[in-house]
Amino acid sequence: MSAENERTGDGGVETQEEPREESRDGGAVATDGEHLVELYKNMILIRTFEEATQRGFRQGKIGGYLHVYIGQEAVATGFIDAYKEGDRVITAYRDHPFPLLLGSDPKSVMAELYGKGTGLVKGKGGSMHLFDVENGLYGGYGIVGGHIPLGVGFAYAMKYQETDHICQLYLGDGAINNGAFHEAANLSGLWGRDGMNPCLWIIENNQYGMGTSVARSTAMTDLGAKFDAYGIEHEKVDGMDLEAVLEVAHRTADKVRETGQPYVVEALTYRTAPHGSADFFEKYRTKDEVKKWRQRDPVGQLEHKLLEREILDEDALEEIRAEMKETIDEATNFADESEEPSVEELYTDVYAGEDEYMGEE
Amino acid sequence: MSAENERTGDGGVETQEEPREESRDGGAVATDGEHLVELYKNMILIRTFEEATQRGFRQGKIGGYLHVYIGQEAVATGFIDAYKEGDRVITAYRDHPFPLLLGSDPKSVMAELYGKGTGLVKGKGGSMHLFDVENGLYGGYGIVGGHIPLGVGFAYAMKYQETDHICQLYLGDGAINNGAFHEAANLSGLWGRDGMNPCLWIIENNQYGMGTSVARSTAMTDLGAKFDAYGIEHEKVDGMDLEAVLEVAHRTADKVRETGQPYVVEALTYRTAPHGSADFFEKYRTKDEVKKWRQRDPVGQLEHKLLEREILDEDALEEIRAEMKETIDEATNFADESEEPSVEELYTDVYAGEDEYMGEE
Amino acid sequence: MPEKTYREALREAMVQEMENDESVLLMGEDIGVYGGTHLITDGLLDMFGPRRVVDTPISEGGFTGAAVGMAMTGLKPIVEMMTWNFSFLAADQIIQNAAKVRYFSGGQVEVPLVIRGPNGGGVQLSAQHTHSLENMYGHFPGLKVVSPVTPNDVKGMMLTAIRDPNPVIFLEAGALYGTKGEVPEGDNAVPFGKARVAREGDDVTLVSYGRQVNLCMRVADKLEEEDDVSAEVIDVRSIRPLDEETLVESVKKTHRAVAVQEQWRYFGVASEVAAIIQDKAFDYLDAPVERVSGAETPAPFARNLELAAFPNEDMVADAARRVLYEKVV
Amino acid sequence: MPEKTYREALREAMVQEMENDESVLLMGEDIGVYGGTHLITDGLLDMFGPRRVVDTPISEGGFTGAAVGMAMTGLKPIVEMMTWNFSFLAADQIIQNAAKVRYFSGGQVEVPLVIRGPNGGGVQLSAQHTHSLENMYGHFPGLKVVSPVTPNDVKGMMLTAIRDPNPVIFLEAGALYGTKGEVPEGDNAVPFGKARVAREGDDVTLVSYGRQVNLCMRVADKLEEEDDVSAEVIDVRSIRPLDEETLVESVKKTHRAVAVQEQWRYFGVASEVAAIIQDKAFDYLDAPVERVSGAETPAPFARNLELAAFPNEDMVADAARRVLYEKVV
Ligand SMILES: Cc1ncc(C[n+]2csc(CCOP(=O)(O)OP(=O)(O)O)c2C)c(N)n1
Ligand SMILES: Cc1ncc(C[n+]2csc(CCOP(=O)(O)OP(=O)(O)O)c2C)c(N)n1
Ligand SMILES: [Mg+2]
Ligand SMILES: [Mg+2]
Repeated sequence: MSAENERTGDGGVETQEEPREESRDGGAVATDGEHLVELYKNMILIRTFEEATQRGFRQGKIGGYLHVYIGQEAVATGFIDAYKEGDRVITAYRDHPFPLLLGSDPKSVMAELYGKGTGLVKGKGGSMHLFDVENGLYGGYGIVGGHIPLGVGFAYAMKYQETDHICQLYLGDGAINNGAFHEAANLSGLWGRDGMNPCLWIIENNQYGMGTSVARSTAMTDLGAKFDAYGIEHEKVDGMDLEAVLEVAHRTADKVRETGQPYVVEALTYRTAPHGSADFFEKYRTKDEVKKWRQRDPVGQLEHKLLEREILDEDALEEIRAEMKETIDEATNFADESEEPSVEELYTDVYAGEDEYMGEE
Repeated sequence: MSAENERTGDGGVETQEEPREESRDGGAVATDGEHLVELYKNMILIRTFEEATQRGFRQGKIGGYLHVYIGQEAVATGFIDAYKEGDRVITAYRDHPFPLLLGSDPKSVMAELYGKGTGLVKGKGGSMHLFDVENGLYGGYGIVGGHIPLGVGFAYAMKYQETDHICQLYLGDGAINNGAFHEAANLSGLWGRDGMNPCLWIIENNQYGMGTSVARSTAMTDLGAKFDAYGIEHEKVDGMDLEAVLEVAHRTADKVRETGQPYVVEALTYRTAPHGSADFFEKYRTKDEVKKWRQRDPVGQLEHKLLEREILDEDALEEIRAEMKETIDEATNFADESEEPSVEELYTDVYAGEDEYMGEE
Repeated sequence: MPEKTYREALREAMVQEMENDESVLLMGEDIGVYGGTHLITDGLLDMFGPRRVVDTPISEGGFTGAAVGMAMTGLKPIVEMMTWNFSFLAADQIIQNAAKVRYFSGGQVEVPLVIRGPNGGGVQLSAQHTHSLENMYGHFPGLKVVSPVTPNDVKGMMLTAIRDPNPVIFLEAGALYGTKGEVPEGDNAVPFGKARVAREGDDVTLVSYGRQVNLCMRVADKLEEEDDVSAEVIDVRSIRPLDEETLVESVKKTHRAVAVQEQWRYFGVASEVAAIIQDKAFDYLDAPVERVSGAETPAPFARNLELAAFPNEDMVADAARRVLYEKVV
Repeated sequence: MPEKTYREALREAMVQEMENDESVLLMGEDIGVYGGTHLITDGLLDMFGPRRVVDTPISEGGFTGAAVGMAMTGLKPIVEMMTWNFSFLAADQIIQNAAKVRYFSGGQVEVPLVIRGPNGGGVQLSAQHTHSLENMYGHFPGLKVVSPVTPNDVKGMMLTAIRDPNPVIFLEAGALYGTKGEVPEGDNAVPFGKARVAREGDDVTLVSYGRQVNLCMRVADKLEEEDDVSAEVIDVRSIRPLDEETLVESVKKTHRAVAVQEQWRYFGVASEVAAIIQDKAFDYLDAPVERVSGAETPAPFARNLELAAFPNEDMVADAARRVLYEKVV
């Protein structure tokens, strides 16, 4: 289902189109410059993908809900760089970047959004439910906060099985107000005391849950500090700055892996796109605010660095953009041309085991 | 349903048998000594009541679950002393002291436990669901943590209605791990910012939720400090020392009333009795531990003070005990002799309004 | 009579009661500043201010429970469940507190609470966002449960819901917010416990609720045209209390019934309908009551699968033909 | 065959599978140090240690969700819901994640999870602590739901549940933990989806599950003695999948059925049973399927009210007499 891909020892991943050997050499972290270029490609891949999904939605080719990651790319890109094979990643419905970064074929990801049988989950889940278990992606969930306990369970189980894998558990600022967060964070802290919870909590604090700002959803707005209640250490990072995220991601992933204890990173970021496909008016924020944050756009910032440090020039950037555009165009065409799932698929995957489907047709 | 009772302006309450005028004079706080004697009577009333319920349970006269308050009396006694007419009290299933302190007739309270039609809620709720709305008791709930959002709602509504009443919201240490706690505490903090949540949170930290100690249920064991996550101020009090509770109770109730903002008191206490009627073995704690805490028994401590300060002598104490025993014996006899509810009561109180009962018989 | 959308009619009822009664207030996620995900409450924050139009954090259990507390204090909260799919998080508050506190307090309190929001599927929201929860909530005594499908009914039943001193589970036909219908100005309160005969007929009774009523209306046309069969269509609309009489009277006339639901077959509303009809109209029934239900799978995303997962005209028409002992091709 | 209590049989199944399979672990409130509120897990902490017998905080949603995550990782968690009344707090995890994640992941994961605990009333626990949730959970595809009543079945169905790669809702007859019955040593795995004919008979079929099966057995005796009527008693025991065939075959023989449930009438298991029977045995039915259910009220506390709230022998016997067109006095 997912693309063939190379993965180097340090756990960085790459999409099919970009063989990893170019930028890394078996296990050792590549030079900063090369690494940044590689991650820049990833960010452009995501951004281009998201823009294509917005077009697909407007064209009526993507149904249901659609939540894009535009503005937040540095967070997933940085943290997934610290992913190692066997680790698990779990997130909510704003999930498109994760399979792309973990090595799924962009074609299947786009096909899933188009509701096609060639999709990542056979067209059964759609935008909110991307899974690529082979590549470590354990979903894609639609109930705000509902996935959090699962991630804590993964972490326990991976230790129970005596592995040194960790779980990367992503959650939004809005999800923190849900009781499931509280119960799961408490379990994570509790089990972590015995080294039984290698869970790296990544708060994607994009400052709004739909139209409600953090300040209007809680009287205590330091989200990382909420983990004090569970005995879990935390820190913050500028989620618009890929290099900052990268440093924190590797350091904290290592720490969690070594200790078996949870750790929290609150990444301050911003979704410059609307919340979802039905967020037409954005009455909850000003155009100025969005503009201000666009100036801190993670892609723009990274481009600036690459140019400034003379790692790439404008042409090289343009080349990468073109390359990614081609990849995504291919993915979009593939999605467009793929067949819908066969109707029999309606009844598969309801149950595992002998009685694959149970009920009346 | 509830006994006639006197209530002085400062909100102290008294059971039927003890006319308030003796100990207080219209509004002003009575002398310490008199006040303490009055509260001592309350504590003995509760203690004697609970011991009678344990006998009733062993005799098979009380069915269902039974959770007694033995060891924790100073907490409810102190805080209910700060109750003012119009305030609301809400708690979980360990609720017997509340109606007794708020002025319900001990007879109806006991009759409720006996499942009689003369009970506080007509025999429909039993031990876990005591209500006496006229006297401010809004229940008595059986789902750990489930009542907490209701209390926060009371507080909002009382401000919406432009009153200066407050809600006393009691919860156990175990309840804090429930998501309902988290969501409600966050709402309380949020609404409190606008003075819309006069809710006095009282944590009855008796150190165990059933057989699970605080340390085994959360990695961060400072329960009051958990409210930092919601922007709610908090403090601790020795819940075995009535005088300490009393001071905190009046001060914090006043504060909440004035500000419309929530406040938290964590009362450190101990249930020397088993968790409930099915807690036979108490494997989760040692006899020594219980013994150590019995030495800090709130009733014993208060007796000691009363004697030491020569407010009462042994005979006077004995007299009070006898008096309370008589009250409770009467209540027990009343409960025993009362009739079960009429079977028609099965179908009343399901719905309010015209279609009082809806369904098929 | 003026034509209004389902959305407008629903909103009108709430505005009307908020204007009449200070104790009515709204709560929910993004109902104020954002304007409401489904734009039901758009503008109401400006009209009534933030004490009466309360934006909440994403805490379904917490704010639903708080609303129960408010209702016990004499307010009449209307809680928006952004979609009913999120109500599992509030199930404890709804089932254990709202439904029962009157009973276990021996009648000392009332809970005049409305919980409303879109229910049902049909717009590719897939497994976690597609549920029809009539039966789940309808099972619990203490709750009232309604499921209006016309703009008239959504207004009239919302008026009734707000005035009802009991907790009302108000399940809106989420896919139909934009559909139009006649709605009288003023007070068109529709009583609970009365089914609506959406179309009269003699040969077979089609029973349903929510957006499946529209399907049944189309099937009735089809049966008339293609089979010369006169179908009666009953819109249950009030799930608890359930109007057994209207169902039974209809079947006494037609002798045949098909119960149609979007929700899953087992323990659904159609099972109850079948159980009631066979019980109370046994001697009148000329064929078993057939049920047409959603596919026995979580809701799929792909459009073709989703269409296959819900009842369609052919399925219902064929079921009607079977109970009429017509040949089904 | 050795006689064992329901409690012992249940525990034996868990111990057996824990010994066979390292991936089986237990989680729940007070199952370890305390010994289990109902003493089902007493001693297991000593046998298997704290990694496999995990005492949890009072966080039903959190630990159930964590168990879903563990199951998705290849463990086989058995979660104790101290009583099913608390499961509303875990409803989102059970219904939205456990039941559906296999589907919405396109079959990429399995959820071999058992959630078990006492269900049903009868010991004066009153409104918030008395529920029978067979229909609620049985409605959702992706779950399996069972409700064993004999010691043999509780062991055999627990073995099956643990081995099943799907989430199983295991509803124990909480009032019967101390009752005895024959239980074979070793592996007596009882398949899901097969009802049990608890007593054969010819004149009327009594259908039930959980502790109401015992009631039906007593009624069958009574009918035999007092009316010379031979009643067949069917223990549904597997709620999802539901064994329609055994029900239908029985009614084809007896031509009459009474469905008995402790739970509320509307949208309950008995409604489904009636709907199925009238559908699949229509031409064999000589009388409507009657339903005997719990009173349509939250559970009361007082013993006399509680007794009146649940089906009793007379109610069931009279229903049987009615479907037999006997005079009911
Ligand atoms: C339990 C629940 N309530 C409400 C929703 C509707 N909803 C979808 S996304 C969203 C906002 C979530 O905000 P946040 O967690 O900050 O994530 P973000 O969208 O900002 O990435 C809401 C309220 C939902 N899916 N689940
Ligand atoms: C949601 C829920 N889970 C479990 C229970 C069973 N239970 C009853 S009391 C109790 C312990 C509660 O502890 P705490 O909140 O500390 O109150 P305490 O009994 O110590 O007063 C438990 C687990 C319940 N009633 N509700
Ligand atoms: Mg956000
Ligand atoms: Mg406690």
